[in-house]
Amino acid sequence: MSEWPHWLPLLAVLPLLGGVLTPLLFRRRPVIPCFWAVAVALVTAAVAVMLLLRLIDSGDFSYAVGGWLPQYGIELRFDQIGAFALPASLLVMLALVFSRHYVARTVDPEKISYYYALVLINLGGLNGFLVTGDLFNLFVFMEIFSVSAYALVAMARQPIAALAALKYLLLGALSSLLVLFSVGVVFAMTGTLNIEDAAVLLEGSSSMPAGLALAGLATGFAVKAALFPVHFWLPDAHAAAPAPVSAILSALVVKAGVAGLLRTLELFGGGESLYLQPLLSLMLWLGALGTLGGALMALVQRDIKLMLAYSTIANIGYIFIGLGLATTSAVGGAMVHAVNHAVMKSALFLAAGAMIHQTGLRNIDDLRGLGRRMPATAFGMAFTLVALSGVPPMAGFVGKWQIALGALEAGQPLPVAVLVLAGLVVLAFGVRMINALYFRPPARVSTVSSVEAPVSMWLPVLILAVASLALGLAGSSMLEFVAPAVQAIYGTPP
Amino acid sequence: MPELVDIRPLLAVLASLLCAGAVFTVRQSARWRAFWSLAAAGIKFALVWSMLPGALAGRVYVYQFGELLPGVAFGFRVDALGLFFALVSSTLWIVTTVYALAYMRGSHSLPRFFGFFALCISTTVGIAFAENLLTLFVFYELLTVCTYPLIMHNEDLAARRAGRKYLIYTLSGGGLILAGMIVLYFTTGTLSLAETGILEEAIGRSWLLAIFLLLIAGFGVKAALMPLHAWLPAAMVAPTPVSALLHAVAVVKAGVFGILRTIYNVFGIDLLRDLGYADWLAVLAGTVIVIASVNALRQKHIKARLAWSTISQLSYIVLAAALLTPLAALAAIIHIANQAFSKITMFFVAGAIERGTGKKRVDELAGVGRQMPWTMAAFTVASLSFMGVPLFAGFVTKWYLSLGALQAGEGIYVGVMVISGLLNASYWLPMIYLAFFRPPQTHGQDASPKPARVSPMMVVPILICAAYVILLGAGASAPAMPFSLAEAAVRFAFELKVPLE
Amino acid sequence: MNKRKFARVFTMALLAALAAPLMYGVLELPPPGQADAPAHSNVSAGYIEHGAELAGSENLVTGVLLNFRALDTFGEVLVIFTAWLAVSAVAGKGSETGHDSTPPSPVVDYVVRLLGPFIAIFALFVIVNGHVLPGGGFQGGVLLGAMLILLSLALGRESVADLVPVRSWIWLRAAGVLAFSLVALLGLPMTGYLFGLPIEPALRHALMIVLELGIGIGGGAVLAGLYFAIAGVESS
Amino acid sequence: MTVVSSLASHIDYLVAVSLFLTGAWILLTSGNLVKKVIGLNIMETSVFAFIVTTGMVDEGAPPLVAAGLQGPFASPLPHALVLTGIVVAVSVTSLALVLILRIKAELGSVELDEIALAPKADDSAGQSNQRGSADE
Amino acid sequence: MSPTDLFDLVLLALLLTCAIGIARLKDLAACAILFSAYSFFLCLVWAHRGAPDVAMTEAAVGAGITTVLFLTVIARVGRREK
Repeated sequence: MSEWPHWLPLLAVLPLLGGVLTPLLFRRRPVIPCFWAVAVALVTAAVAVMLLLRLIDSGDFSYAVGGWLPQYGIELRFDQIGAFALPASLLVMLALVFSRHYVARTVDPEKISYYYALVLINLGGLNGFLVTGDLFNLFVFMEIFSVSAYALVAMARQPIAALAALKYLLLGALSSLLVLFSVGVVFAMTGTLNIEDAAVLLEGSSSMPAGLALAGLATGFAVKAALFPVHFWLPDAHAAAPAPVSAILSALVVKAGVAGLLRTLELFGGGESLYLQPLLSLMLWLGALGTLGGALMALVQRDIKLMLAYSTIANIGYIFIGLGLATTSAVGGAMVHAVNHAVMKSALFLAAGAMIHQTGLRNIDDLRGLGRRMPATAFGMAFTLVALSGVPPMAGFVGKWQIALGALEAGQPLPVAVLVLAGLVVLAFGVRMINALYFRPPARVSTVSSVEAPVSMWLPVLILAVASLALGLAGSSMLEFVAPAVQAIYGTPP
Repeated sequence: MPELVDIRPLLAVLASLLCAGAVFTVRQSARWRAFWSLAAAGIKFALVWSMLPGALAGRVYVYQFGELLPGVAFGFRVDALGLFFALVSSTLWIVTTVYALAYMRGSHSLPRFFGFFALCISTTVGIAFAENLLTLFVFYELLTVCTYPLIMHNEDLAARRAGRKYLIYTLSGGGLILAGMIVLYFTTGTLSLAETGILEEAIGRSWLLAIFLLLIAGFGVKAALMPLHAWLPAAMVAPTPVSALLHAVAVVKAGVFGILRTIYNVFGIDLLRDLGYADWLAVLAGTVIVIASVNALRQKHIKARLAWSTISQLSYIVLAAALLTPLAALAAIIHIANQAFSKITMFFVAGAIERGTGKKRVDELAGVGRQMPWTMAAFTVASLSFMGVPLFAGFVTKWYLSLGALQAGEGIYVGVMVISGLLNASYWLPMIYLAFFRPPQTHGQDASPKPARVSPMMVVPILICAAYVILLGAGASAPAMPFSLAEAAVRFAFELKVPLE
Repeated sequence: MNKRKFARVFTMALLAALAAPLMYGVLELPPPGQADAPAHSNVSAGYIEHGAELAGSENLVTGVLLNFRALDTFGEVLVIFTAWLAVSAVAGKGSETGHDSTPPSPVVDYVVRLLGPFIAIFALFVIVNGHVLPGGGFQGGVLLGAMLILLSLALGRESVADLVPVRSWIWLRAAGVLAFSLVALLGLPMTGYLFGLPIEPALRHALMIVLELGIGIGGGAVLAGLYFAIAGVESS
Repeated sequence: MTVVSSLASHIDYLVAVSLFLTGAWILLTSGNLVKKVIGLNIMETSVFAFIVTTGMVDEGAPPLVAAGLQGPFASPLPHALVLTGIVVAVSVTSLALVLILRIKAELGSVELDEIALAPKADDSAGQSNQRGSADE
Repeated sequence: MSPTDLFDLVLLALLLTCAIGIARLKDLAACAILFSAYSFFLCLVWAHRGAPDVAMTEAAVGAGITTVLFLTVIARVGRREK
């Protein structure tokens, strides 16, 4: 069953087609599209499971679209990076369940089917991006999930949304252009677009154009991933978007940038290229700055969604520290943290969305006393905040531990201090939130009168909260799982 | 030393965990809440004690499951030291729970309170039974998380201040421990607590110093080792049972226990002797003993005075451990029990006085002795123990500590013992004098105040603890508080084959 | 304003710093136009050698688009449909109907009515001959879209919106995606691969025509729809 | 080869790069959102020009390999890529434009330094309009 | 230098001129028109470079549809840049 080769293209095609069909089939009725979308996401997740099974028992495998030889046609490859499609599909599924009641109030009725269509297309673009082995195809799928993401941000009601979306769009388009330009350079140098081929042809090449392409790709994907100096589009976009969309953006779309960066490193073959070492150390230090800066900015926010958005920047910082350290444990930790952070941050955004949806307030100090009014949601948020701050054995801990260990292996103790410090800051704003929820009297009338969100909202939050504990316990097996990818991308460490 | 796989350590942790879940869910019925809380304490008590005979016979119970990190299992291992700690805490837990049920009657959000109360003991036993440093750290951090809602229980400004201070201190401490662990794992590749020392000279002085500083400072925060103590006096705003929990049973003891583990199991006696870091630690502890006592002398608030006395008493343990001689180590371990019982008695008394007469300050104590004779009698017992009067628990500590100091050739610390004994006397005796031999300052009317009525559920625990204090002092090797277990722990740490004396 | 000036100086410095490596980088690329550069010798050579008979299209661009890199084209059709979804999800109401400010002058009216059919026919011609002549789905599609926009500029949007029933516009816009999905799935039984086109020329040609028509109609309809949506947004 | 000759032979690349930089200049410095989008389009077309150039051959025929025609042929691959790219570009542009219209409708202006005040105005944090435009 | 190269050079020069003009002009409508011209020259370049398909598309999209969209929007948001 899991040997059937065609699961791989279907991983991307199914959600895309499902998304396109959504507005065609369900024009007027608002509820059915939700069920349809959830079903499609579930099927996609099942497909991802099939692929995962095959990956586990027989390593990487590829699929020649249309049956053409890899470099003439387009080759899809499924490896440990592509396996991110499984958490992606599941998270999108939960976000869709959450949307059922949420969008009813935030999106006007005849646009609702468009909303679900865009979410599914976004998922399809992500999956395709994760599994493609072709440079230009990478760009195409990137555009698919980017365009849908811009639109989803703009679908929020508040007036700032359009501006945030436009800012996101301009930056995103700029980064896509950098990527496309670099793809052109690579093509001019090698005459192929297949990543594996190009990697062989670029082996150890340290010519000027190679450096140019590397820089272009790295910068482009760094913008998509909101690495520190080019992060400024993120807070507004993630705070303005509808909550389920914020969850998807922070959990998945940003991570796509990380995946793209890994593909870039793969393309330029481990440590051989002359330009790679500077790039890695740059990633390390920018990541460190982003970690501290993001955490501190999160600490001073009053708007809960802005707080979460800045904490996303901090966590991206973690991940880049790990990638920049380039030791086996650090990179593995970074990859695992990408998944764990996806789960935790989507739980937090969904919980925040449920609170905003029930109370109409988004200021942390206004949300006081919700712990008793919305027990399930508040518990989910508190629990996940503790997990996010890296209290063992929960999900936030594994990545931090591995990255710090890798820092020592790389002989750089400073990142350890950064990580520990940032963990404390994260805990600080977590505690601020928890205090507001549980240990303070309500500050607003609307919180006193508010009640628990519908089950379709708090259940996803709780599921994700539990997952953020389970993933922490599964840490070492996840590290085992990603190890081959680390080997493949960075080569065997000295 | 024969190791045998046994599920009881796991059960001991899980039991109160599950009961805690039950407590959280019981929203209305106080009776069921009481039942589950007591069940949590009772089951754990039974399980822990059931392991005592085996441990005395030299067996070590281990239970491991899944890897938490590559190469670091998540597992339990019941050795003498850990079991000793577990015995103390689980024994005190029952009395504390009984006391708390009476003390907290009619307070708000009780499910939360007793739920986290039960979680705390679960995590404490987890710390005691941790098989490696990471497992210990897991429960250590969880303990912090679980005590936070208890300190914040009153939900007023003072509580929030105290809570914030507590979190900032303990979490920073946790951060230090984490960093220390990472360095330790990086240098040695293991975090096991099963041997007498996993580090050796070869890995380089700077690493060793870094590990020592990070771990000692990290655990020192919860052990309220000056200058990292400031959270402890602040936390006295919490309800009395919580103070008891913080001061006697769980939190500070977890810190001290961590320090003992660091000295005996991470570094090991021999390595520390060569390195000589412990001497500095001893000097620090000695000074803290004196300074804290002086501070206690200056406090007007009963609980504040108790808090400062705690700080000084904890340094006894640190000092004793830092002396690195067998008899001192013995003192260190048994003082875990002595301090716990004496101090919890005092906190119970303070709480009882507060509930019974509403008095909180030292100078209000006049006449209380006549209102609540039994309670004050217990208080007297405890304070005598702290002064180090023979036949009371504290004396045993001081005796072995002095012997250990002489063993180490550090006679000065005997002097420290004497001084601190005098200081203790000078701040406990006046309170007793006030309570018994001074008439209550009456505001004109009724000369003879009616005896304050305090629920027997509060008085009985007090008397039990007082009795224990005497028991520990009079018959140190009493069956219920196995001196021999501490001896076993010491023999393991120092790899001695012969008994101590 | 002061900040604006600073921003300009900063940007200028940034771009200047960017310019040098960019220029050097491209200067070290193999000079354009050399037939032996890797860009020509590697994959492209293969296309030019065997592309025509493998893909069944003398116009290699069409061959690459429909056969070799069919997945790209599918994604691209999806991007433009997504763009329409996005635009009409973001835009206010009245994207299909609504009035233009320009009143149609008789001359324009006449010319456009005269021109329209010819453009449409030319577009169709471009679409269906994409495999032999320059042109193909996109090229014809954009022509179609341009024609529709031209019509609606001159005759008002209703007259264009009424060309087909309002409910079926969306099906036209999805035509590209649907045609592509259909062919992709047919490829599974016929060639054993998704997006595979069968070998026998007649069937392959038919399917390619289906694809081209889908892409063309979908593209045209979407481009027109984009214009409608943008022209329909009230800027109160 | 000498600098001059290499400059001459790479003139197309150089022009593409200069167009790219010009577009970037417009995108980054102009305060008007529509102008920014125009700049973005110039950048996009410059990249397309670059890619098409990689596929061109001197005296090359278009990649139409009918029976009669003889090589050398331009490489078809870049053309296919650019076709896709153009359609992606128009999609992004139209989305950007519709967003601009909504901004105009909701915030009343398409000039950044005027918008910077608007969303913050209701935020009671009166003078925090620095942030709004600092992003540019 | 052969006439075709000269033709290319002139076109490239025109492209740069249009781009710089757009950068300097304050009138958005004029910018849009210039952009249309820019696209037209670009499509000439491509037609001349053996890329008729791309040229055709660019002519219709760049010079045609995109410009129309720009003009429509500019008509609504005002043609002056501050």
